Formats: sequence, C-alpha cells, structure tokens
Amino acid sequence: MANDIILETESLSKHWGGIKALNDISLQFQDKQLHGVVGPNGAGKSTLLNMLCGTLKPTSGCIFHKGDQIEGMKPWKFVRRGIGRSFQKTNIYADVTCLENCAVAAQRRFTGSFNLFASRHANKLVREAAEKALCQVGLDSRIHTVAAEISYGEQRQLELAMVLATDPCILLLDEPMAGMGHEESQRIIELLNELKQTYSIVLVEHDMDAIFELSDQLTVLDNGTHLITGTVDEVRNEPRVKEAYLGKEDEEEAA
Amino acid sequence: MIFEKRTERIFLAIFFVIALCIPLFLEDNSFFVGKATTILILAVFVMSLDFLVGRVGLVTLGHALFYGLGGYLFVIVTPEYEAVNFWIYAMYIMGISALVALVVGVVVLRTSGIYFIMITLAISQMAYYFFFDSLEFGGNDGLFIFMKPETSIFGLNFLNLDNPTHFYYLSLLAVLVTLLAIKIILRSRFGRIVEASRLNPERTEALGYNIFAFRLISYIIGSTLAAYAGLLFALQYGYVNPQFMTWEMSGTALVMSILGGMGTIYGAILGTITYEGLQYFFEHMSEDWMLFMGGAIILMVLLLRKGLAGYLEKLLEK
Amino acid sequence: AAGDPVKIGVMLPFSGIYAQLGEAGRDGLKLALKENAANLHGADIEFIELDTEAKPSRAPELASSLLNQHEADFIIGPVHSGVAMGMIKMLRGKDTVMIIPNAGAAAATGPLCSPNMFRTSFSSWQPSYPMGKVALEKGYKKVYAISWNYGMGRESLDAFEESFTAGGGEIVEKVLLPFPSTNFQSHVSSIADTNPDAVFTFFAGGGAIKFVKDYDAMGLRGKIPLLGSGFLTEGTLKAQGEAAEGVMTGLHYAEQLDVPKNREFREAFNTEYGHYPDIYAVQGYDAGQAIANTIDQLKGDISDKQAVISTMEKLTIDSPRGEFTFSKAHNPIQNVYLREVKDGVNVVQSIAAEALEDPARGCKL
Amino acid sequence: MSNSLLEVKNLNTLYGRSHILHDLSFRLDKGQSMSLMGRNGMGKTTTLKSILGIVPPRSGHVYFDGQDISNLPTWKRMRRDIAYVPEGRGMFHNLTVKEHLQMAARPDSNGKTGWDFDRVMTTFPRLQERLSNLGTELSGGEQQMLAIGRALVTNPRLMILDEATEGLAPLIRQDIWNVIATIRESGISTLIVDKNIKALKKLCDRHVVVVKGKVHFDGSSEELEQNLEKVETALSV
Amino acid sequence: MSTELFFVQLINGLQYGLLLFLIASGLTLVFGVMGILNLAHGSMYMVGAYLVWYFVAVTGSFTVSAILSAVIALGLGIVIERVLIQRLYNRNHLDQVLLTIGMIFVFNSLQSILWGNDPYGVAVPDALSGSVPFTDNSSYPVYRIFAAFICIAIAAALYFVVSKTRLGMLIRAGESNREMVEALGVNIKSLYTIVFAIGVMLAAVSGIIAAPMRSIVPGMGESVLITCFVVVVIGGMGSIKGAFVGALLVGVISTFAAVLMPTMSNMIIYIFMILVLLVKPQGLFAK
Ligand SMILES: Nc1ncnc2c1ncn2[C@@H]1O[C@H](COP(=O)(O)OP(=O)(O)OP(=O)(O)O)[C@@H](O)[C@H]1O
Ligand SMILES: Nc1ncnc2c1ncn2[C@@H]1O[C@H](COP(=O)(O)OP(=O)(O)OP(=O)(O)O)[C@@H](O)[C@H]1O
Ligand SMILES: CC(C)C[C@H](N)C(=O)O
Ligand SMILES: [Mg+2]
Ligand SMILES: [Mg+2]
Repeated sequence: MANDIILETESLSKHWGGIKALNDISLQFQDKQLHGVVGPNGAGKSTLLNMLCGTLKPTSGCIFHKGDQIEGMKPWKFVRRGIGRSFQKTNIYADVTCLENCAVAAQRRFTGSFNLFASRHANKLVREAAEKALCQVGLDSRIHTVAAEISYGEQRQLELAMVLATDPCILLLDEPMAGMGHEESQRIIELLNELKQTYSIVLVEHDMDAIFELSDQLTVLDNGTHLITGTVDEVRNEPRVKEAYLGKEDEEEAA
Repeated sequence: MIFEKRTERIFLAIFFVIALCIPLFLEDNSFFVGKATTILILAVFVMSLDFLVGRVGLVTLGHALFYGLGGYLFVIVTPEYEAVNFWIYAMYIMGISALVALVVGVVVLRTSGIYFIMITLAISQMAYYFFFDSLEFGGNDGLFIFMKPETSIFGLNFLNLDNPTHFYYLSLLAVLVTLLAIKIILRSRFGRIVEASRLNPERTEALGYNIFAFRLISYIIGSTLAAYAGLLFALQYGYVNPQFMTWEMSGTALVMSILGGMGTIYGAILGTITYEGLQYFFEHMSEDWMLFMGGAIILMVLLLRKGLAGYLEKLLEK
Repeated sequence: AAGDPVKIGVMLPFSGIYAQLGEAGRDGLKLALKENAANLHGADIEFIELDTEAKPSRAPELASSLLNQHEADFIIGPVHSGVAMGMIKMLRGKDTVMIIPNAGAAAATGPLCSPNMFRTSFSSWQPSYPMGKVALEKGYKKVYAISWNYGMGRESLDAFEESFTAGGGEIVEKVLLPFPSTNFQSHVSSIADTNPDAVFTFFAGGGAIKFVKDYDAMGLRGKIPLLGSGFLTEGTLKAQGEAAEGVMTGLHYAEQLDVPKNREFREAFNTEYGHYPDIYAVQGYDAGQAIANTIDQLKGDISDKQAVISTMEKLTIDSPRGEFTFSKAHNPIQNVYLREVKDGVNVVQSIAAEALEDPARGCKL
Repeated sequence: MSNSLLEVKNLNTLYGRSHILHDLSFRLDKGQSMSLMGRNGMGKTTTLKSILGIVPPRSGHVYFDGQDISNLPTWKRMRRDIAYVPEGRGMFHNLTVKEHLQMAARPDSNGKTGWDFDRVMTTFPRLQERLSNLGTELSGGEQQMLAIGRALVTNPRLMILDEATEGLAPLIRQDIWNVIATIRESGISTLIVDKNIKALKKLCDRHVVVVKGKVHFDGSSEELEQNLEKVETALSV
Repeated sequence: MSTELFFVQLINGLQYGLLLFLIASGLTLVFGVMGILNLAHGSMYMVGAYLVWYFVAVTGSFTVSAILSAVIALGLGIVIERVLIQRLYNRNHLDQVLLTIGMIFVFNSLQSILWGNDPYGVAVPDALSGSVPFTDNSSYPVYRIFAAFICIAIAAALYFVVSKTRLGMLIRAGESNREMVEALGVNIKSLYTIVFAIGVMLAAVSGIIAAPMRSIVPGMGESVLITCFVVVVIGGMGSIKGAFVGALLVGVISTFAAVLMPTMSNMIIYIFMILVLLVKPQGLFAK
C-alpha cells in the first residue's frame, strides 16, 4: 500500500472573531486510505473540510496538495485538482431531476462546459457517469424524480452521489450517513470500503460503527484542537477520547 | 428538439404564422405595421432580459442601459449624413456593447441578489444621467438619426429600412434569431452550468465550475442582444433619447417578462404582446388608462401563478 | 374631402408630473374650437387624445399613430421638450400641421424648424431674455443663476445671461442641478453665503414650489430678490402660499392682464370648466384659435395642406395675452410682461419686452 | 375522558398527484412516548407535517387532547402545547442563538414554565459560548441542540422530534435521550422519528412502523420485541 | 468653502439625511426586515402627503389631519396586505415586483381622479412656523428642526423594536422561514399583516411630515422610491442602524456634491452605492 502523502495541512487555523474553530492543526492524509475525522459537535470538523476544499480561507496555516501549496485558491480550482466534497447540510439542485444533479457534477470531467451550442444531452459519457453514481448510492429508482420531491434521507444519498459523479481523487465527506436509514448506511459503508481502494477519503461521521469499520487512520478533534491521530484501536483506547467524545459507548447504543 | 414543451411549440407556431402574415393585410406605412415592429423589437429586448433574470438568475434593473446604448452607439459611430452598411455596423455596435457589458459585468457580478439589482440599476442610471446631461449627445432632447443604413450583403440588397414592412420583417428575423440563440444556449452544456449556478451557486462552485465566468459570459450575451434590440428601436423612428435607458424602461421589460412567465423565453414574447396590447387598448379607451392597466396587472399576478405561459401550459400540457 | 370631419390629434401628458399642464392645454384647445364652431363652415371636429406621460420614448410611436392611423389634420402637442423632439422626428416635413402648445425647446423653431410646425407658446429664450434688462434696471449687478441641467433650464439661464452681461451685469455663479432633483436647501445656503444682489432661476411645477418654499424657509425672501422665468409662479402660487410674495418673473402672459380678450376668455373658461385658466390653457386655446381661424379663412376646405400652412403663417391671433403673429420660424412674436407676486397673484408691473421675436438661431425658413 | 393525547385517524396526504399517506391511523396516550420508524422516503416526515397542518392532508382527522384539531391553522395547533423539531433544523439565518430561544419562549397554556433559557443553557452548555452567533453559523450538531432547545422553551405537552439526533456526537446523543427521558417523566409526551432502534426501544412505550405511507406495525415495546423480525425487515436493519 | 459654510452645509446634509431615513423607514421595515419587495412604497408616501393636504384643507388643523391620515394609511396597509400581498408569500419574489408595479399604476391614477393633477402645498403648522437665526442672512425654520427630531425618534423606536424586542425577532424570523415561525405557535399571518401595515403607515407619515417642506405633485412617489432603496441597500438589508447611517451618509454626500459639483450630484449617490457594494457586497452593516 502506498504511503504517499497526498494532502497535508500545516498549522491550519480558522478563527471567527474570538471563536477559535480550528487551531494549529497539522495533519497528513495518505493516498488510497480512508482517514476518519471525529470529535464532539463544534470541534471544527466541518471547518477543516471546508478549508481542505477551498470554500473557506484559513486564518493562518497552509494546505499542500501533492506538494503544491493551495490554500487561498478559488474553490473551483480545488475541484480541478481532484478534491471533491459532500456537504453536511444537504446542498443539491432541488428543482431538477436527480440525474441532472449528477450530470452537472459529471460534465466537467468529460467535456468543455463553455460550449454554447452542443446539446447538454448529447454526451453519453456524462449521462452514464451520472447514472452510475446514482446506482452506487442506491437511487436507481429515483433517477428521473425531481430532487425536491425525494425524502430527506434520499437527498442525503443524492448528496453523496454528486461527489461520486465528479470522480475526484480525494473525497471529503461530511457526515454522509447522517439522515440515512440502516439499509442505506450499510450500503454506503460497503461502497466506501470499495472506493478506498482507488481513492483517498476523508470521512467525518458520528456513526461510530461506520468509522471504526472503515478508517485506516483516525483523527480526533476537540474544541478546535488536535487530540490524537492513529489507528482505530489506538484511538479507541485513548482515555481522553472516551471522555471527550465517545462516552460509555457500549452501554447505551452504537446501533 | 430545443423546444421541449408542447405549449411552447404550439404558441410559437401560431405566433410566427400570424407574424409572417400581418403585413400582407396592412398598408406599408400603416401605423399598425410600425406598432407591430415596435412590439417585436421589445420582445427581443424582453427575451434577452428573461434569459438573464429567469434562467441565469441575474435579476437586473439596469438592462435598459444596453437598450439605450445600442441606439446611442449607432449615432456616435456612424457619420451623420452617410448611409452605412447595416450588418457591418450592427456587428460593430454589438461588439462595443459586448465590451461594455464585459466591463460592467466584472463590476456588478461581484454582488448578488438585491445588491445586484441595485448595482445594475445604479450603473444604468449613471449612464442615463451621462447622456441626459451631455450637450454633445443631445441631453434630454435626444438625438436624431438622419440617414437609415443600407442593408446590402455582397452587393445584394433586398431590404430597404425606409420601408416599414421591410423593417418589420427585419425585426421578426431578430425575434427568431434571438429565440433560437437563447434556446440553443440554454440547452447546451454551458446552459446546464448556467442553470446550475442559478439554482445553487455554492454547490456549483464546489463542483469545480467558475460560476463568475459563466455568469459573465451570459451577462455579455444578454446585454449584447439587448443592444441589438435597442439599435433596431433607434433605427425604427430614427430617434434616441436618454429615457430609453431609465430604470423604468428596465422595470417595464421586467414586468413584461414576469407577466409572460419568468424564464420561459417564449413567455417574453407573450408578455410583451399582452402588455403592449393592453396598454394600447386602455389608452384608447380612457384617460384613466393607468387605473385599468394597474388593475389588469394586479389581477393577472393574482390569478396566474407562473405568468401567462404557465397558464397556457396548464391548459395544454398533458 | 368636404364632409369629412377635421381630425385634431392631441398628444399631451395626462398622467405623470406634467399632467396638469396637459389637461389645461387640452381644455383651452377645446374651448377655442367650441367658441368658433360657427366659423368652421360646417366642418365637424374630431379629437383623438393620447397620453404622452411626458415620456420621450413613446413619442414617435404616438405621433405615428396620429399621423398614419388616425390621419389627423392637425396635431397638438406636447408639453415636454424631450417629447417634442420625438414628435418632430416623425412629423417634420409632413403635410399635417403640428402645433406646439408649450414645449419651449429652441430647436423646434430653430435648427429643426419646418413649414408644418408652429408654436403658440414660447421659446425658452423668450421669457428669460428680457429679465436681464429688468435686473439691470433694478440696479442688480451681481446675480446668482440657478436651474436644472436640461434643455429649457440651460436655455433660460443662457438667455438671461445674454442680455444681463451685455448690459454690464455679472453672473457670480451659475448652477445647473440635475433634472428633476428638488434638493435645493444646500443651494439656498450657498446663495445666502454668496450674498448676490439677486437670484435668477428657471424651475417649473413641483420644483418651482419646492425652490420658492426653501428660499423662504431659509429666510432669504425679502433679503435677496428672486427673479425667474415666469413658470416659477405659474399654477403654483396656491401651493407656494406666502413664500412666493415678491417674486418677480417674466412671461408672455399674466392672469390679470388688462386685455379685453383676456377677461372674456377667463370668464368663458371658468363657465366651461369651473375654474380659471392658467398660461397652459391660454397656449392651448391659441392653438385652437389658430386652427379655427385657418379653417375659417379657407372656408372649411383644408384638403390643400400647402394652403393651410400659408394661411396659418399669416394669422394674427387674438390671444388673451394680447395679439400675436408668427415669426418666420413659426414662433409667436409676443410681449413679455414683468410680473410680481402680490397677495398670491402675478401682478403685471410693466412690459419687459414688446413684440419680442425669438432669434430662431439655425432656422433656414 | 379518554386518556388519548394525540390520535390520528385515516390520514391521506398527497403531494400533487403522488399519494404518500394511505389511511394512516395511530394513537398516543398522555405521558407516553412513541417512536415512528421507517426507511427513507416512507412518509414519516409527511406524517408529522400532516399532524401539524404544515402539509394539509386530503382527508382524515387529527385529535389532540380529545379535540378535533384538523381544521385549525398550524399555529393554533402548536398553541395547544405542541413543539416541533423539524428535519433539517429550521434555523433562522438572521437571528442569533439567544434570539432563537427568546423568540420562541412562552409558558404552556396553563402558564407553566418548566423550561426556560437558563435550563436550556445547563442542558446544552455548548450553546452558552455561541449566544451571539447567528443560528446558521453554528456547527451541524450545535444547530440541532438549538432546535431542540427552541422547542423545549415553548413548554410543550407533546414534543415532536424529526431526526433530532442526526449529526450529534455520541455523548450528546446520549444526553438527548436522557433529556427526553426526563421530560417524559415530567409528563411530557414525545413522538420521535429516529434511526436508532435500540435507543427508541428503551425510551418509547409505543412504536409505529410505516411502510409506503401505511402503518406496518403498531405496538408496545414488548410487542416490538416479539415481532422484531417483521419490523427489522421493514426497516431492513 | 469657508468653515462656516461647511458647517451650514453639514447641517443641511444631516437634515436631508434624516428626512431620507424617514422616507425610507417604512421600506426598511417592509423590504429590509420582512423581505417584501414593495415598489409601491413611494405611492404610500404620496398617499400620506395628499391625505394630509386634503384634510388640512377640510379641517384646517395639521395635527388632526396628520393623525387622520396616518390611521387611514394603517387601514390601507391592512387591506393591501390581506387582499394582495399575502397571496404571494410562497411565490417567486419577482411576483411582488409585478404586483406592486400594478399598484403604482392604480395609486397614480387614483390620485389624479380623486385629487386632480394640480400641485399643492401644505402650510407649516402655526405652532412650528417660526425660525431661528442661523447665519448672517439666513435663518433655520423650526419645522425642519422638529422634523429632524421626529426622524430620530422614529429611527430609535424602529431600531429598538426590531432588534431588541421579541416582536422584532419574530418579524425577522418570519423573513427567514415563515413555516418554522408558525410551527412555533405564532400567528405569523396576522403578525405580518400588522407589520406591513405599520410599514405603510410609516411611509405615509413621512409623506405627512414632508408635506409642509415639499411640493405635493403627481409622480412624487416615484421620485423618492429609488433613493429609499439605495438607502436600505447601502446600509445592508435588514439593518435599521445601517439604513440610518446610510441615509445620513447619502444626505451629507449628496448635499456636498450638490454644491461642489452640481451637475454630478444625481449620480453621486449611485457612485457612492457602487463603491460601498464593491467594498462590502452586502452593505455597510451586513451580518
Ligand atoms: N461562520 C461562522 N461564524 C462563527 N462561528 C462559526 C462559523 N462557522 C462555524 N463556526 C463555529 O466554529 C465551530 C466549529 O464548527 P464546525 O462546523 O467545524 O463543527 P463540526 O466539528 O463540524 O461540528 P458538528 O459535528 O456539529 O457538525 C463551531 O463552534 C461553530 O459555532
Ligand atoms: N415536496 C414534495 N413533493 C413531492 N413529493 C414529496 C415531497 N416531499 C416528500 N415527497 C415524497 O413523499 C415521500 C415521503 O417523504 P417523507 O419526507 O415523508 O419521508 P420520510 O419517511 O420522512 O423519509 P426520510 O427518512 O428520508 O426523511 C417520499 O417518497 C418523497 O419522495
Ligand atoms: C414650462 C415647462 C413645463 C416646460 C417643459 N419643461 C419643457 O421641457 O419644455
Ligand atoms: Mg460539521
Ligand atoms: Mg423525513
């Protein structure tokens, strides 16, 4: 397995006024691995992803992608480098079909989008990629349904399908399983297991089963600071993590 | 098929058949040929606005800037007493307008929503005052165009702009070309991203598209079409006036396009005809035509959820 | 052909800022034709009225409607100079006679003059030019001039300046505000600071009211005399109230003008419409008289448009403002009166200029 | 007087032409806690919205505390002491955290004020530090806490929670379950839509499973245990 | 410009700014806070001015007329919201543009039918008709000082209600998510009716207060409309503070522009707005 570092942060910080959402975080993400990120609510996980994909500018610190310093670039340039992300709060095109949602995502890979004349339906590759992504997350039956008319959980599935359709090298996933039912979650876990053979994935989740099952590396953030990074077992047995995040896990739940 | 909806096809078929025939039943310099020409020209303007507002999501109240500019540019760039070639100068003027739109676009597209509305309004008002206050450009009196351009292509001349019927067909051609152009663009791959940027800009950017570029290009296209409409309008009566650029002009066009059914493009034609038709009717009916006009607008907005096109679609789809 | 009604197209603002002016003009016009009904040799009169809203953009279209659709024999309009230009573009050189019952744009009887275009009102130059002399006579040496930066505003100040500086006066400051801004207070403060011998101004309608009120509110009334082109106090006196007392203006008419025709006209107008007429009604009335007299002299046959024009050119109109004739450029040659507001009335002080003819610069007629 | 707090009878709800709820009926007794389960898209949210009148049902009745509230506007139904934590949290983008709680706070219809600003702060200390932030500036989990807090300060007799623990960290999720358990003890009923069967099983007295807009299972925790297989296939656990 | 004149103009500018705020206050509420695109705002201002003129002519008392007019405007606001605006809340915002432009037509036409097209003026009420000495040869009218105070009072009240009271929070929340507010047990429908009506009343009150200083003419509504929007937008949507500061800035800047470069002075507020929006795309006081 490759040990190449594909994405790296160096003393990354984000402050909102007095709030230190993220403070001095240095992390390394390896190629073809699934890197889990967990932590209590407000720990700064989404903030971290937002900076990794360029939608937020760091207050200080650097981000390196394959050795290039990329923080401060426009978000769409991040995508061109193969960094794709899903949103914690569903962020889809509500007024068009699921297929079109994914087609927008897929189009950039195959054809020039500044073509004013060629019909958007003409490219088969785009359509196939979009359909494939929808099937991957289990929305086969909803391909032609308008996104506003599918249920919340299904929208979460669509959210993920859209990232898949962009076919990035690095997937940044912000709680993809939130709002999904068991069957769907299970399906996503399988899918991610498969995908991490070819992609690098950064996964933020509160679903511990999923995280423990999938993560090669696991980072815990707490209150904007970096608590620990290690393998699942290392992290699981770390008392500070139990106290700050997991609680007495086996007792109540972990369904 | 670039016209996806049945309603759209039916309406456009009827519209073009009737429009082609109108002059056959009227004398050359009949007022109605002129009136119909004005409506066609306005329809081009309103379609270009509908494209920007309804499809690109750029709600502008400064579109009339380009409408007025089309006319003023003609007066400015052509020699006063010489008939120039229409096609060459039309290209020339659209080129300059595109440049202006590029510069304006770079400024205004930094804002969005209501702020975009206001900043476009501000820029068009500034242009309005510029022409209103300037002695060289005729101030509030406006300027006359003394020579209509000639229209030969490679020495062939089949259009005479002094002939109202010919001018009518030129305007009808403009409607057709604008309609097709907008429809093709909307269906294109470019159109897909433009649509996506309207529906959810944040996501579109996160999918790797530089939405600023897409919006800017769309803005330039819409503005250039408006300038062409403005050029035709100025040529029809040979007259330009700063009032063509006021926000009221933009506002009226916006009313027409909303009335017709925002974002439907063909609805813009429908809205223009309806608005102008109602105004003509009420004006000749009563001195208090504004009361009826206002009442009609209010009634329509309350009764029609998605404008006239929406209503037609309810009747005709499935 | 005989038997066909005479069609009079009316293009005036019936809505918007100039609506009152438009209505007055139309009422005057109709009154004239009604009074003259007996002299029309049986011709029926038909009016076609279109609302210009004082918006230039629709002017050519409306003019085309009157010309081509309704085939009007006479077209009366407009109030606003911008609209006038749009109409002129359409009507210039045509057979149909156009009579302007208000708009003062110099171009209409200047560079763009045309045989078929007449004006029964004024050129912007006319009411202001004599005021320069008036100011000098009153002993004012330094005058502050202020108006809107648009056709009539500029032309009015220029006309005043022309005669005032020719006689040795000095314009200490010439301010052109954007039309139709009415934010005058700061300028009134500037005037107080400059402390000129007098102020000359052109404003009309709502702006006139606001300016006179601001001038008074800031305490300048009675300290620095206010002169103006007559529109400053036309149709606005009631709204201005006491603030207008003492304002001196030049105009080709005054309500109390001691001319028999004026008294007659005022009563007739009041009987017809229930209120007394203003300058705009007079101008419309004279447009009506011009038409009626022409029809009368041609014995009801107006089919020969050349004849119509040459007849009209030679008319002497017995106007409530006093008799006037048309200049070569078809602008009235008329007296301009110096008026001063006393107890809410424009009282004539003197004739500021007799039989004043617009220089018609640029007209080749 | 019957003991029923909320009773739903033969609800039929449509979105446009698509028929989502089919003759849906169930009943929740006073002081009880009920779970509503089902896979994605089965109509759980639609059921809740129909009860509250946010999406008007085509036919059917909703009774609250013995009275038919089917024809009341949403706000009047809520005024009978119902609180709602919507799916997606329903934050106001122009209100601060503090204002979210202030604007919603009110005593129940008997004037009782068990839940107030301070109590929410003790329950969710995390929010304390974010009082002057806008609702939409919070992290996902913080928003969820705020949405629950906002519902609590209306001092409801019935709390309706739609995926209220989505995006919450395990510790906080436990806290929420604890809170729900406590409020239940104080006599507040709850109607909960959630994914967490285990937790629901412990917490709720009754369970309803919907499949394609129809009640597939309706019973107590014991009955649930007995029919576990049927339920689990329906939920495809 | 001498220092004295500078201060004189500064006062003029502030006073103009206060008046602008007053005229825009209703719009700040209806558009800025509630998010309703009411282009007929200017018409409400016009209605206020005409009503007070009419009642002064009938009753002779400015105070009585002012109160009567304000009450009528409130009623008008309720009717408009109930009959028209309310039907459009869950539609595209642009439908509001269409509706309110239709209303402009109707109001202009009613004005002409009911009150004719003559320009009118209202005399300054006797109690406030004096003036205080100002510079060497000018004085400052008491009424304008009074008007300035009214503007400040309204600004303060509006700011307090919108940002500090529960009512204000509910109004703002309604702009953000009506459904959710209703789901909290609030009768958002009636609340919005009342608040809209208060917005209309504020517009009318500004017309009433302005009547003795300005001219009452057809089209007066449209002439202030854009300036009001400029004020609200410069300040930042929904911010009363912003609108207040925006109005004062616009007042002062356009006053100085008017004397220093008169021909440019109509453009200046647009230039100012463009500059503000380029630096702060959401207005001065955007959150
Ligand atoms: N725009 C903002 N303004 C101010 N504070 C913010 C903003 N965005 C986030 N924060 C704060 O930064 C902190 C980190 O937020 P973030 O969304 O990264 O948390 P998270 O780890 O993703 O939490 P969760 O698991 O709840 O989603 C939170 O306390 C939040 O309140
Ligand atoms: N606005 C809408 N228009 C049309 N159909 C809709 C709409 N909202 C929901 N639906 C459809 O109604 C069905 C039920 O949706 P609902 O949101 O009630 O599901 P749910 O059980 O809450 O699912 P989830 O667990 O995913 O939230 C779904 O099939 C969905 O496609
Ligand atoms: C006297 C004014 C009403 C004249 C008008 N403003 C014009 O343009 O000529
Ligand atoms: Mg998060
Ligand atoms: Mg749901």
